[in-house]
Amino acid sequence: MAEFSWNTQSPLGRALVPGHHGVTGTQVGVTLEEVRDISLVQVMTRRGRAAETAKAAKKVFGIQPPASPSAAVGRHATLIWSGPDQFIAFSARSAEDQFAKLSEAFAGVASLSDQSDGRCLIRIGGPRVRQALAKFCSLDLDDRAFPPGAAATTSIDHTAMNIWRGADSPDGHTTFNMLVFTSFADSLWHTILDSALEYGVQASLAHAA
Amino acid sequence: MKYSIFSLAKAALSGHKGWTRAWRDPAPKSRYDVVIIGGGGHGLATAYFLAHEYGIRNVAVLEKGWIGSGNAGRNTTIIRSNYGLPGNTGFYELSMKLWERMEQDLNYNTMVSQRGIINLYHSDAQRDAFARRGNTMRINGIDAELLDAEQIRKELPFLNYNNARFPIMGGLLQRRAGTARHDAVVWGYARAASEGGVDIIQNCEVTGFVRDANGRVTGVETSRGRIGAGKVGMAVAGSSSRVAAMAGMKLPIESHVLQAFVSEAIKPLIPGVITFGAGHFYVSQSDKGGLVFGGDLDGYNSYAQRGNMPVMEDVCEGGMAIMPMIGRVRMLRQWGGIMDMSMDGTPIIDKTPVDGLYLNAGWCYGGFKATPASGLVFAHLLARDEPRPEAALFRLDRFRRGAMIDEKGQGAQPNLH
Amino acid sequence: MSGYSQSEPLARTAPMEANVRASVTPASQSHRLRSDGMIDRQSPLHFSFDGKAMTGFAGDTLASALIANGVKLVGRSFKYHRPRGIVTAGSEEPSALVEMRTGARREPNTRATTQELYDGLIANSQNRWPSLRRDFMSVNQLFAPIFVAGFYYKTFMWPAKFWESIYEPMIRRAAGLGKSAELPDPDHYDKAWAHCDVLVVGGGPAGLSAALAAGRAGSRVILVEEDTLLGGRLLSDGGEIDGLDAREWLRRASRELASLPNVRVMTRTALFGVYDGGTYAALERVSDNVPVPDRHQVRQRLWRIVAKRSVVTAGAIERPVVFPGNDRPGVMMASAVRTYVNRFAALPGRRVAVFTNNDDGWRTVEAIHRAGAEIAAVVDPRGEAPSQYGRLVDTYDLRVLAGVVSDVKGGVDGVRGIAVTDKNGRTQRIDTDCLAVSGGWNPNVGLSCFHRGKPVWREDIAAFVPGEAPRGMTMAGAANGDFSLGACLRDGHAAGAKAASECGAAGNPGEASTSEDEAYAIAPLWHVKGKGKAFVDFQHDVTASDVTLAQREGFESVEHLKRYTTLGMATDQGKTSNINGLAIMAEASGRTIPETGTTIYRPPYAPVAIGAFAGHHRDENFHATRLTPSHHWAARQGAVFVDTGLWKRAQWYPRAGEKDWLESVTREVKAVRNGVGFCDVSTLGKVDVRGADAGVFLDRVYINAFSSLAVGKARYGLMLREDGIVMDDGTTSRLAEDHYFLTTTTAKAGPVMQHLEFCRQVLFPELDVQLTSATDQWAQFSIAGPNTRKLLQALVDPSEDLTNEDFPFMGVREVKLRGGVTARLFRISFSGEMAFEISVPARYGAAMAENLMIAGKPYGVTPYGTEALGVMRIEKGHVAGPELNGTTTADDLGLGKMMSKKKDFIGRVMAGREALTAPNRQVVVGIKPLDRARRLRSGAHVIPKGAVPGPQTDQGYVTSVCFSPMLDQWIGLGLVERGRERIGEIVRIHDPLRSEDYEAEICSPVFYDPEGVRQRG
Amino acid sequence: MRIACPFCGERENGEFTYLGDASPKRPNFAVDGGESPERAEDAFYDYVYLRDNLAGVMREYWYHGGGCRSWLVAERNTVTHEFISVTAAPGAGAALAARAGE
Repeated sequence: MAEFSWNTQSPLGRALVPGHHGVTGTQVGVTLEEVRDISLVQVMTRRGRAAETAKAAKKVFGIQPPASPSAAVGRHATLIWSGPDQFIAFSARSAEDQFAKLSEAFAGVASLSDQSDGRCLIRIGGPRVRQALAKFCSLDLDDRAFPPGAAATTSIDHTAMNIWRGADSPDGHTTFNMLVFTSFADSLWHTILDSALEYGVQASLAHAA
Repeated sequence: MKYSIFSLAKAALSGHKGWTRAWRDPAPKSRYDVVIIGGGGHGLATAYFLAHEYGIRNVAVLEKGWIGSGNAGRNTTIIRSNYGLPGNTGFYELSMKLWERMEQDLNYNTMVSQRGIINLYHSDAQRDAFARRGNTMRINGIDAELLDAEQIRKELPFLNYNNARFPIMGGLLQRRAGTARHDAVVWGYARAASEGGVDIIQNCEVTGFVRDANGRVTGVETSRGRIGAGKVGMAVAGSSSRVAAMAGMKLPIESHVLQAFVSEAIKPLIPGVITFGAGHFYVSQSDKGGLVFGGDLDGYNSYAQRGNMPVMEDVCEGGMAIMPMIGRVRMLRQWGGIMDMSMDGTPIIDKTPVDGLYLNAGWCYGGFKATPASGLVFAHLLARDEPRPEAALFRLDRFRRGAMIDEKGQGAQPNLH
Repeated sequence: MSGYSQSEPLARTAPMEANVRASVTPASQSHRLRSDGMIDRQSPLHFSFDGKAMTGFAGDTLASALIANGVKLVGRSFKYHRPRGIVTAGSEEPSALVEMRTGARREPNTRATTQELYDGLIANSQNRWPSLRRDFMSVNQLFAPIFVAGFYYKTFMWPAKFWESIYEPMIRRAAGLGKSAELPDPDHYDKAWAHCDVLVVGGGPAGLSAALAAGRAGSRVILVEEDTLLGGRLLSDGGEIDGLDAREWLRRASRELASLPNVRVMTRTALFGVYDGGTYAALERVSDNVPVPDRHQVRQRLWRIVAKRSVVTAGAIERPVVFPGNDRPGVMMASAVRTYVNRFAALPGRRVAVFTNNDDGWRTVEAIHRAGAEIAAVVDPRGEAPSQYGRLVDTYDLRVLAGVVSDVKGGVDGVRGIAVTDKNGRTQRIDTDCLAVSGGWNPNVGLSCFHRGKPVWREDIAAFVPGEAPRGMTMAGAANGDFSLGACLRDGHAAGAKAASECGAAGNPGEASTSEDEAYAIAPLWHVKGKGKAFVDFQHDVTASDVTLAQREGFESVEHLKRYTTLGMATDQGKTSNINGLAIMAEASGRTIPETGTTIYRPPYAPVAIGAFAGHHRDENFHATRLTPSHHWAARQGAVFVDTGLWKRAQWYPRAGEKDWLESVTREVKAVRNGVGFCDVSTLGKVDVRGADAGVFLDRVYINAFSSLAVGKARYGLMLREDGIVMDDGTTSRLAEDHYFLTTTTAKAGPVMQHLEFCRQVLFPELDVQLTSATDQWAQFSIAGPNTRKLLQALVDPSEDLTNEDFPFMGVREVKLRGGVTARLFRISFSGEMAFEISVPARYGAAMAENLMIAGKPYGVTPYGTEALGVMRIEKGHVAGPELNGTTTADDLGLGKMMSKKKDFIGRVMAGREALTAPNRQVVVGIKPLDRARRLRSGAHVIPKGAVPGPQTDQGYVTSVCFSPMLDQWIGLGLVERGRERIGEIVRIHDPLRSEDYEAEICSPVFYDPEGVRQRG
Repeated sequence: MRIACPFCGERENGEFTYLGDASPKRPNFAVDGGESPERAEDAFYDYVYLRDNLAGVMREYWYHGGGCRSWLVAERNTVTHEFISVTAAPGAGAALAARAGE
């Protein structure tokens, strides 16, 4: 009987070439990183069950789900606002079936949908990150308008994207996390990379932890 | 005064002092047999045909601003008859035939230029849809040719065949299609109608309808006083709903803004009209040298005659996708026209439920190319109280009956037509 | 090259500083002053104009360099091909248009006055043949008496067929200006967003004051300036501010702005559009000052700037006076003369005459004298020098003439002299090589009018000033009609401070800078009548008599005037001509100027490259691309891909030796029908429908029932639009009581999702249902063919039972796969074969394809593409895109029976309308050519046998075709009038486009296995 | 054009899709208890096809598909393009809502 291996593949398997891109020399204005092995669960509150959903979230994650466009770090997961009465629970993929676990916790009060493979997480940072983002993101990402923890659902190349601002990098640079649709990821990676080439780009791979 | 090279030469001797008004500027009379609301191409053409084709000369055309100030002077001047559905096919071909004799009919050079239109296709499904349409045209006696990629390359060598996102697979060509000078069409009809006895009254806005005891329309209230009328015809595309509302009517029409663009003048670059099949971009080149181009509606109801950036960008992206050599050509002007978007993308030429009031509306983007035929069939309806065969399907009640004429198959969603 | 001798004039110029610098002034720069100017004499630049090598300096524009090189003739006019020179020093330039660069970078109609000089610049004059000096087309001037406004409307009508063949080609060749490149633009463009509280437009004294005030107050400020330097008129006219020399004040202001972190200054950036909601558009010239942009750098960048408030300090434009010969090379705006002299140290003439009707023109006198050139005369209809300039008359022993310039003598080498006529008609001739003209100033009202605000006439300055500006915009300084330096500084500061506080900035805006409020008086003068052509619109050759002719012919409305004469329609959009034109029209029609009114101001304020609007989205980046989970795997198999929407799908998998696509597709179909094959169908739209009312919800959006569907079962569903026409179809499965998994066609995934959300949020908000797109989450494959079960059994865990009993047709459930992955298995069939669809999380997509190959190896498993998929669906008579064309009803498709009578659903009522239920509608049937060798083609029409093709006999058309390997002939589906009643009838297939005409039989759309035994097998 | 999504804040109009007039209310398919299809067709004809097409302030549906996927009801002036208000459709989010328009 034939043996079957189930190697996983990233939608950026081809597009992402780790290393330096763009302007010659070592200048790095923008860092680009794909974060793999992620778990994403879309949680949508059922009609009239906002209170119960919040309660269930508190129980599982130790925090209230974000009521406004923001991302909150809870127990084992970051909860990212993704629309009215809905959020995405983002965590590192682990052995246990997070989706089953959460389905249980929210049974009857919220509708869940596993999006772990439906989205691709790209992290962008560096001293010139805002100039690069300004080319494909119409949001005002200024400190006052988009502080750490701010989140938004918006568009990139006419397709939906979830973006939230993470903690600044150790070297003090702003970082943004972008969730884009898996089937678009390869194409969008090039759009993002092209917009940053003039500043010098360091591309790399990371695994969610 | 007849226009010709001889009259020009003669006038030149007297320093062109001899020229008189192209159309008379009379004060409104108290009553006309027919009052046309709207001094655009359609209204003026209607008056022209009433006078010259149906012998009804006691006619007034009321224009709230200057004639041609609406869509007649805001379109991209394309004329074609490459439609695929019964109703449209015959009507637009009638129009094409009238374009072909317009200069001689009007003794005015409207620069009808039959340099052809090519609708590019980029997929088998699109090719099949064009094949169906092209065959419909041929069956109706209209010229049409289906070209493959190689033939397109011969006709339009400058298009992007190397790294296009949606490669060009071929196109549907109508050689008799082309462009005409939009303002000249307005002026030509105005001049000929005026010579036929029609009063063209500018700066005269209709503010209401005069109705008799039976509700019949017997005249209009205007900014220049009350004007009596045997019959009143509306040709106010862009404002149809507003005028109809004065008569208590609700129409299956929404007003949407369509932007158009023209580049700086450059030496001849594009032979005819080209439309991109995988994006929103169509283009032709005016005799002055400007690339005249456009794309899709902005998508929201509007009476503002101006649009916004997403559509400008979308249109230019389409342009760069198929002809990247225009990258350094500059956009000179951008403007917007208010489209009378009907619920199936097809016009309405019909009597209304209001006695004495006749409707010519819902032209979507088809208005300019339809100008002569629209005038002729509307004049016929006003003169005879029955539709000419070519317009028999453009009825107002077709939506209620389910007899829509929906070329794009988008249903009751005007901004998708 | 101008005829001036070199030594004589230069000797006149008293060197103000060490001549070491002068020594680097290359000889060709005969008209370069020895000192001063804001140019870097240490950096000489080489360039060529019409093939002639010249030099200039960093800081020059092409225009200033040409002037420094003594060049007067730079172009030919549009209609008469008259010689033209440089008129202005800014973006309003009507005449000095050149063709920049060469080859793929050739760029027509570039204004020499705004083009920065760079080393290696190549420019050529345009619209002339064979040469600029000897332009054959200038014979047009002989026909000038006939080529009046609108002459072409009156002729070229006979004979009719000559228009396309002779007249029009002639006109088209003559028209146009420069030549576009004929190769793809090799440069890149991009677009970016910027956000601020206060946007300041224009970096002159008013703009700088506004930016300083708003910046100090603490608001987020963006200042855009189209020029390479901040300063505006300060760069040309200097002056004293806060007791400092203007240039020193400018240095300090710039330094302060740079020090404010909340202020962003963008030079080389021209604001050209004002859109709704405080969105402004600007173009940044990133690399137009170098021969080729750096690698990874763009040529230009389009900015969309979102601002809460804007302060427009775009200045004013000096207007010409219309008089005979006013278009001769060497007739220049007075302010431009000052700019070239003071800013660029370039001397437009040695003996300059000034013609002004207002005080400002008099500034030119001093500039010319400081440059060591001579003032031939000052012509001012007002007769004497304004008091504040009285001193000049004696200091320079000026010749002041009360009168007007009534003629200009000169040719391709420019002005030689002018005729001055006084009010008594006495005329005298003055020798001069440059005439500096000032007809007054027109505030730059354009931006304030883009939302249809009407400008307002101000008698005291004889100009239009902004009326109602777009929301959030205020105008200040010269743009608002306040011309004095003092007023600009004051108004700018006030406007900036106000805008900042309106945006909630509480900081201290500081004090406004101060300067003198020099007087500005004007005696309006529009048109000097006389012999010879007097130009209103230089570029379009519109003369004063064209305007009066238009009036005579009834084109009195300004819009008619514009359209009939083309006044103001040239590349300068009439910046220097519109007001003069309507002033002349006003006079001719006996109306006042405000009565005559202005034409509509339209964006862009200055022309913008089409490439900039496209940015990154061109060529293959026109639209984003979607890839299926098995894309790279399929590519490795050598698949040919097809675009379906944004997706790339495997169309077929050619094998070595196959001569064409048909052979490959036929092989794939046979392999499926006789064995087993698989196809990636991940592109189908997938929607998680969850919630207590999920079933009821689906009952309302589908014409058939879903609340009754058992858990673990799938059902084919059809959706209508509210107008009763079919919108989309697909299979939807019930995975749990409160969970349905809905699929849509690839094409309609987006629109259907939007429609479902509309139903959920707007039409049926009372239902508890939640929707999530799961399209990208799942890799889904269709596995079809008699050996499908065998293949699957090798793949699934031994504990899984796939027999008919345990997994019947239309059954759905999760299964474990060998190797520990869980999949969803759907027993549905599009091909009509025994088939399953299997889906796994997208990350396993490639692995799934590989494993299907392994598991199916013993059965000769064959991957197949969308073509084979299409063949099999046609053989089975399944409708798809070509039949769901937005005009067909459920009944047209043969699916009328699915319509539930028990419930409401979207489209139910409208579907019942008479014309949609008429017996003579075109319905789906099968079509088989009688000649089995005949290829059937989509788009061919159906005509009754023996009938003559025509509107009356056109009864339908072929929608989908394929070569059926099973029937061994071409077959198709079609929409045919009364089709179902005509099964067996022989009809005529009419395809004039492809010159084909043959007979075919109308048959059942189900060509293959009509009983559906195989899929249940 | 900028649209203030009540959930996301102000966004550029490229993120939104327009549907049209929000005033017409979907009739019940059995307006008359199913007695006469004619009357139901009249009611739906009005709902699907007839528009006031106001020149001035109108209520209209916008879909924030490029954002939070909420359907919105905006009051906008069709002559000036100015938005007067933007609110969420009754069924956006998880709010318990009565049928639209009731």
